[in-house]
Amino acid sequence: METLSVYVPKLVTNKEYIASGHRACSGCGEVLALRYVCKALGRNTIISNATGCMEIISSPLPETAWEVSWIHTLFENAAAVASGIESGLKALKRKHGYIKDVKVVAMGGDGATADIGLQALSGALERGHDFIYVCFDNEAYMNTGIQRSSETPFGASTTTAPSGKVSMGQHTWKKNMAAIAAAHNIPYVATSCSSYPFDIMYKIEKARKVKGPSYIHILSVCPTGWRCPSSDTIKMGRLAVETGVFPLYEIENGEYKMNFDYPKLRPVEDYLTAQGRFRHLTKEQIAEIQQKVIVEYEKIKMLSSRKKGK
Amino acid sequence: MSETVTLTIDGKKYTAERGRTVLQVATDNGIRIPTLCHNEAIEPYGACRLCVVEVTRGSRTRIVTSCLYPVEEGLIVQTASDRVIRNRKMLLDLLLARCSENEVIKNLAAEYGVTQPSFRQEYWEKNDCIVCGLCVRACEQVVGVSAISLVNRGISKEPAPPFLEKATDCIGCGSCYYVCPTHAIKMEDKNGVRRIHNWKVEFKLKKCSKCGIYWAPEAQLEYIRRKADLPVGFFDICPNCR
Amino acid sequence: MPSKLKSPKALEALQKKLGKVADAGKVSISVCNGTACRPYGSNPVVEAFKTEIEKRGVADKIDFRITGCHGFCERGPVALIQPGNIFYQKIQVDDIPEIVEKTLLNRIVIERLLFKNDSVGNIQAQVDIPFYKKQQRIILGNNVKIDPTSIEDYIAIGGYSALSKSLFELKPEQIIDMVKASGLRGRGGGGFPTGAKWESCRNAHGDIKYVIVNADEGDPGAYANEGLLSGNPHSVLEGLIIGAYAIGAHQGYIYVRNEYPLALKNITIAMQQAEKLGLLGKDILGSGFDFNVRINRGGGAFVCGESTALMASLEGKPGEPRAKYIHTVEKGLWERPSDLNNVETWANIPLIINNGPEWFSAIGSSGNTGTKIFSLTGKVNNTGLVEVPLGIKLRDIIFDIGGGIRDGKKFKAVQTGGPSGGCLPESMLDLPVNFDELTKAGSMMGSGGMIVMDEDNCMVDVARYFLTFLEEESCGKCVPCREGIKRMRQILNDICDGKGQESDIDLLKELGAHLQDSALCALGSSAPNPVLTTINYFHDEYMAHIRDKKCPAGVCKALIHFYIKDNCPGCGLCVKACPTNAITFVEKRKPVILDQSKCIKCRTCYDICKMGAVGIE
Amino acid sequence: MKDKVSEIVKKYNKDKSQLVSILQDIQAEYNYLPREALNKLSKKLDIPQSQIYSMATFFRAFSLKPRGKHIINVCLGTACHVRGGELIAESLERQLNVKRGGTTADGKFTLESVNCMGCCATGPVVKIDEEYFGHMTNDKVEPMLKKY
Repeated sequence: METLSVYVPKLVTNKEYIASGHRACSGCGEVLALRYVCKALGRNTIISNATGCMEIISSPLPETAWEVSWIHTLFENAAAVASGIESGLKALKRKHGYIKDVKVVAMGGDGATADIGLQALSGALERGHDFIYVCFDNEAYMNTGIQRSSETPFGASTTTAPSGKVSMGQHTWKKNMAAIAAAHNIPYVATSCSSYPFDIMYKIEKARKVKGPSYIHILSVCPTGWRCPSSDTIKMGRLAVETGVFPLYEIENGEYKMNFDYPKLRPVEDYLTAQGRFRHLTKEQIAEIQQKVIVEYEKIKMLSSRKKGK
Repeated sequence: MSETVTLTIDGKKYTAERGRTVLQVATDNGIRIPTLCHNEAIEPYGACRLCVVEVTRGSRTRIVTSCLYPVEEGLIVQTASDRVIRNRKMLLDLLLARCSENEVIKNLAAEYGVTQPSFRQEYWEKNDCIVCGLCVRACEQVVGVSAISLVNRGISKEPAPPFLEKATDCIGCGSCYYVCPTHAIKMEDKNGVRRIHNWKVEFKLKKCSKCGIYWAPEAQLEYIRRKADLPVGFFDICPNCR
Repeated sequence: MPSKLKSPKALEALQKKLGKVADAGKVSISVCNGTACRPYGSNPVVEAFKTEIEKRGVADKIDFRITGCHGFCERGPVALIQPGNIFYQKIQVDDIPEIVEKTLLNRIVIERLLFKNDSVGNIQAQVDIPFYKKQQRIILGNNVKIDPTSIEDYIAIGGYSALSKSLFELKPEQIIDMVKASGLRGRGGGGFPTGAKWESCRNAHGDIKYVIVNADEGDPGAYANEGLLSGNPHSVLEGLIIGAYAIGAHQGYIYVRNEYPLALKNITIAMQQAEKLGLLGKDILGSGFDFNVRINRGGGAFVCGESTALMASLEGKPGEPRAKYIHTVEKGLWERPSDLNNVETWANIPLIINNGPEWFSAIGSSGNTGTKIFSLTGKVNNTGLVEVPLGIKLRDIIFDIGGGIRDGKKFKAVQTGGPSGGCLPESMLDLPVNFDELTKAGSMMGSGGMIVMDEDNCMVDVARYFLTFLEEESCGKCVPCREGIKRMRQILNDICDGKGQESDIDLLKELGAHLQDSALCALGSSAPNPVLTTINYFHDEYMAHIRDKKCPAGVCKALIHFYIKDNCPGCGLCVKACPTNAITFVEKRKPVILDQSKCIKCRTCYDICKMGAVGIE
Repeated sequence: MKDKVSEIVKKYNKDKSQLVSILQDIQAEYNYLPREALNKLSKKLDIPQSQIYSMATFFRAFSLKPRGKHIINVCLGTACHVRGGELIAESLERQLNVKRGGTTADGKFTLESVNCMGCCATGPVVKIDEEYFGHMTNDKVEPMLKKY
């Protein structure tokens, strides 16, 4: 899909559901991803949005950038609120014959998803609500000042895990949320990235059709927190995928499918050295990361090659 | 500010800009009208007829296609009246008989309770294409190439390359593939080659001289290069490596 | 060829001069060489006249004229001789020396060539022939008076005076008011008031406007426009120029069906002549009004009779119709205001200008004024082009003008309006023929086809015939038309093949209602008419096919078989004619034997047998 | 071939909207629409090949295959149909051993059907080249063909 350049993008809908004029930083990859998510969702959508960047930038009282039904929830309960809305719609359908085809979507950043809201999310996935959970992962608590989260990658420097003489920054590996979601045995899980608009739309459209819960994890480039030029947003996302740092894949009913497979991955160095948050890494540390990336990448490739019933 | 009109859709009043179509105004306001042959970037065509609605103007009520019908002051629109549903059902019945194994059509038909065609089974067909013309129109209006066209007429009408052979003007951009509502156009990128089977064409994909990734068909890049008068070799490197 | 006319006076002078020549009191003969007379051999007849006249050196004594259609095609080739209004029919090459010698030079009538009627005997004068008696030939009447390739002929009978009057005595608005007052409705099928159409086009925004003649008479079985365009092209052209002036158009188009070579030829000649005389082109008759016309040939697509498809074709695109939510009078050809009218509509205009709207509206009935040309064909005795005042009864056309059904058979149905129309049964014969009544009965006026059917025609087969036609002619753009017609045709095929089920009737009706609602253009929305009317009026015949597996008319091959009756004299004619050798000769005076397993039901034996010894069951 | 197409295009002033007429003239010249001629036309008029092909296949009057020496048009209009036009068409198919739209093996005849030629009163009608044959019956088919 991503090789469909120049002409095909003209065929994508012009309709925006997140209005311009919001307060995102320049070069924000997350709001870009959000735009595509919304395009693919369409108007008949109810969004339950956890506290986080996208909530802060879009709804400074008394204004809003949203052109779909939207509710702001706390950090911890986006999935719980979505569960409630979905149950409410079901009741409306049952009692009043309400037939509108509305999709409930919960969304949050990596902190709201992998840290604070994980319990509510797990519950919602487990209960099997008909909803989509979208995680916009910019790899730290960016709007409060770049504090580390469990999605912050190994070696990244944040304000709460700064690099220096004593520490190399984040010293744990990034939490694999897609695998956690998939472990709930839900019908559809996928990863995507803000630099791949067609991939985002394709996966969201697919998720919209799924009956039951689906989970989409979108790596969203944050020039502010990653300390890279805001003009490099797209490039950075592409590098994340092309180096294998963040592979794009789907897990449909437990079956893995790698969407972008490269015969030869770029060296992770290309990705790491382009960002300020990794500036301090030594050659050895980069080599360690490189090794881990290859192991993880191969794992997914291996899973992808394994077909059901075999 | 352009002129506005007030119209009623499904019992609710809406204000809309003059010149917009009923479909646009309904969609903007969250009223879902099914379509197959419609894309915002392409002129409306009115072939699939799925977007039919019932309009009343004065004492006259009739069925029209909402993708083409311009909004008017005082117009009353019903998007899901019995008559509309009856017509949509029959359309899906006809489409299902034509495309009895196509998933998109099957799902859409099922949404309207049509699970199998009303016609004798010996006449069911297994097409994927519904001749909505989106591929042809995208190629003409969006890409500006017109490598394919609708050939023949009546029941044998189909989108096809000239002389039913290789589409020599095709640049392999894939717009037709992307825009096709029923996935009737088969395209694949494999080993540095893009094939669009319907038009009997294949294209070498350009390999970025820096990162080695295949990033776009060479023919398309050459077409753009010439059109924009760019230097030779301009596209040797992919946008990521630039 | 006279020189360019630069004022209305010059036209008048020319008219006077030509009129005198025409009144010179010479014997004149008009021989029809219209398209319908050609299969009868009118070409050799015309040639023989020319040679005969030349051979005798009597060219200065005889005003010999080759004309377009006289209407009574059944009896072709025909000719009209003046003075005396002598109508000769079924003229053969051998008759010509006699006609020249006796009738033209010595005014002796040849009885053998006159029309014969059982009750009255030979009828000499054209006007007394029953076929012509009830007609009111205000448009077609001039066909016999003029050579269509001669503008002088047209001018001599007062041609182009309506144009002159329009340009110099009337304002465009006055012309439109006259057309409105006349009550003229579009003769192409829909019956939309012409004056109102012109007015909307005149009032539409835009400096550039177009006028178009729709001469793509695609209805199979209708050739009224052909007869008019090939027989009197100038009348159409004159109407068009007047319309252009009234609407404010400077460019016109004539879209002619390519299957009409004669019409195409004659209108092309007419245009060239009009241009030479200054009646077309720049500064017409010195009025300052400019108007040009382009002729476009159709490519053989029925759907191009639909106005938007026709316009697409004029733009050089495939003839696909588009939705008419924005009317063509506002956005038509090249998105500009365009007025499109049918050949016959345009030909009415000069008459209205010359004689006044009151004269016109006195013809016919209120709301349906004027006359209408029908091509009366099928199983009727007198086929041909008939022009009758609107409101006349179907019965009058079929039985008085048409002379009833051939071979003493029984009338079964009349099909009007082509594939968009319907089949009306005997009980509807007293229906007044006008736009509204025909539509109410489930049929329509169309471009004037009127096909009469007798007991040997199967109505299910007729419905299937129309759908097969439409299936081929659908442009294929919209789903209801492309897919719906195909399915309806398949169901009808099954019924004709004896595989029908009773539920098929409901499915046909349902599909029919759907097409009427949802199809993009009139081709699709009117396509069910032949099916729905036959189901409505001939339900029993459908049931015979479905329940009893019988085709009462003996048409549907799967449901019939041929047999040899006992009265077969064993002449052997059929044995020779049979293409599959299914019939074997036994001996003289003994019936032949027909092998059912070899019979392909081609009907050859049935047609060839003089004894009526072949039966159909 | 080049010059013929150029000539025709020139006659119509390179007017794209006259495409139907131009194609008709090309067909009149070659008896069908040869592919090279259409390719040439595409360049001359600057219309994509696909659009010319679309026109050539939309209209029934055009043939993309070479046609026989004589063109037989059997009328299947309504007036001819009710008088047995279909049987005449079948009889022609049998005797020529071709289907409608086909050309005989010896290249002598091409059998085409037409939906009305404007002489309905004399149906069923068959037209061979420019000659019309009215009131056709099955037994008249063979003698008619023998004339050619």
